[in-house]
Amino acid sequence: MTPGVVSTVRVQAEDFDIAAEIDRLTAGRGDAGAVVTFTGLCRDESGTLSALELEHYPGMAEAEIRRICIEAAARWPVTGLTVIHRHGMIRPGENIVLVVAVSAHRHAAFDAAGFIMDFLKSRAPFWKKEHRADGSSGGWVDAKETDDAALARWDGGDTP
Amino acid sequence: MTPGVVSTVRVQAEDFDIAAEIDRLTAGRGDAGAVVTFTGLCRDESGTLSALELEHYPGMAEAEIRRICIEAAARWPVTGLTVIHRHGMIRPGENIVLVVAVSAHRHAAFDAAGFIMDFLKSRAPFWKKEHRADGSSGGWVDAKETDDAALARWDGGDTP
Amino acid sequence: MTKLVYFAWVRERIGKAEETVELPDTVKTVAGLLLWLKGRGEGYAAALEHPHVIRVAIDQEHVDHAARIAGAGEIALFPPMTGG
Amino acid sequence: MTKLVYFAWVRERIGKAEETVELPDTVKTVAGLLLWLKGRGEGYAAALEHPHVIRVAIDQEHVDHAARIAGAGEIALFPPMTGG
Repeated sequence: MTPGVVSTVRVQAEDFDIAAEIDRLTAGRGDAGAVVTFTGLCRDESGTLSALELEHYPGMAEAEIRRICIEAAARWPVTGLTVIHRHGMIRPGENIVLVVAVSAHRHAAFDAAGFIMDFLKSRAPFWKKEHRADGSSGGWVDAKETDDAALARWDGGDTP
Repeated sequence: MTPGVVSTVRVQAEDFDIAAEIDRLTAGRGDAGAVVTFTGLCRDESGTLSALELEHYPGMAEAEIRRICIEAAARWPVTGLTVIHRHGMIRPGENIVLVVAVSAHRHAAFDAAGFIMDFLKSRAPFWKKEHRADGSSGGWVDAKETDDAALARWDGGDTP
Repeated sequence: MTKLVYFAWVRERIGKAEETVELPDTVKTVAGLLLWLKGRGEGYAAALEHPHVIRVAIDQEHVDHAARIAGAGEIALFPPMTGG
Repeated sequence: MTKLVYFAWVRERIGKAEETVELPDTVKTVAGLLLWLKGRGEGYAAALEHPHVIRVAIDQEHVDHAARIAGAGEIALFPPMTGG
């Protein structure tokens, strides 16, 4: 990773504080001009979901996300990256994942955050199981082919 | 704008609260799965800047940003958009602009936020003047050709 | 009578933020307006030295230099924008 | 002896989160491991019914089914990931 890049990866049951995470990457730094955050939330459009249960592979989850961050920092001139992924039971409307990318300029921050999310979706070892409001299990969420397709746009160039 | 899109545009001297703005677009909505925020901060890599003075065209600034939001909401299935742009004296490390884009899925939120920033940079009537720490005026910030080039990538397709 | 408003270094060089002017009938487009204004004095000449860089809005909407100004309520002149 | 760990519906169908097995010498690749495991009983057969969808990590790094397993400390089997 380029010198001076602050990179934090956390896999945790607890919620996160977006403002505090941004502050940690920007406070006292004159070089932070652009901050992009992505927050993934538990959706429930039909109103039938009780919770998503997030299972993960402890150790590998952190290692894989760290590898994705190192790749992002090699591709774009970011000054700070934070990725927090929750596990356990997550209710509709609650946060699941946070990515914060900080750079001098906006395109690097946007691209790094988008890249991390695309790779995280298809490569970080997490699995979602649905629990229905009626007490039944909705089963494991299927992986989307569109998520694999999303990776392809990062091939062969730094600014897709 | 698509029905149900919450869109807020504010031009103000005061700072903003990112967490509160996210909450306003996501609270009580089961359809919000992806939140992308962009925050632009006042940089000072050389340590010689006292402040940026942001001048704007009252009325047109809001109207132009609103037009950009309407265009973004027509291109991507967003459920909420917020843009806040500050004016007046802004010190290094302080916030200048906030964009929040909310959608069911991440690519729409990323693209809408990136599109809004690219158009805002080149079309919203704001001008930056530098004030130096030694009391001199650093003059007006020049527009960047790269900002005009950034607009071109949004031509001819929804997912550049 | 037409209201003109100026921003940033256009405002500074002209030395005022706004004014109301009586335009001659021969001034029909934005380009014509810039040329006419340029002849009004030193500050105007300095502000409009390179007219092609000047951005213009009529009634708070961007227009190009070929736009006709008939019916304009407020015409704004300013440098390329540097917000965001 | 090789440690195997299972996640999500692979874990549920096999009925355990991990186990340590003695692999026959003929099992040299990930593909071979999946084929061998599939014959170990009903749960394994259900979990590995479509072996091509199973993702595998050796010592916490993704590998493809052609990867050799010699020297592996921990081999993980799981469905396509659905995080984020």
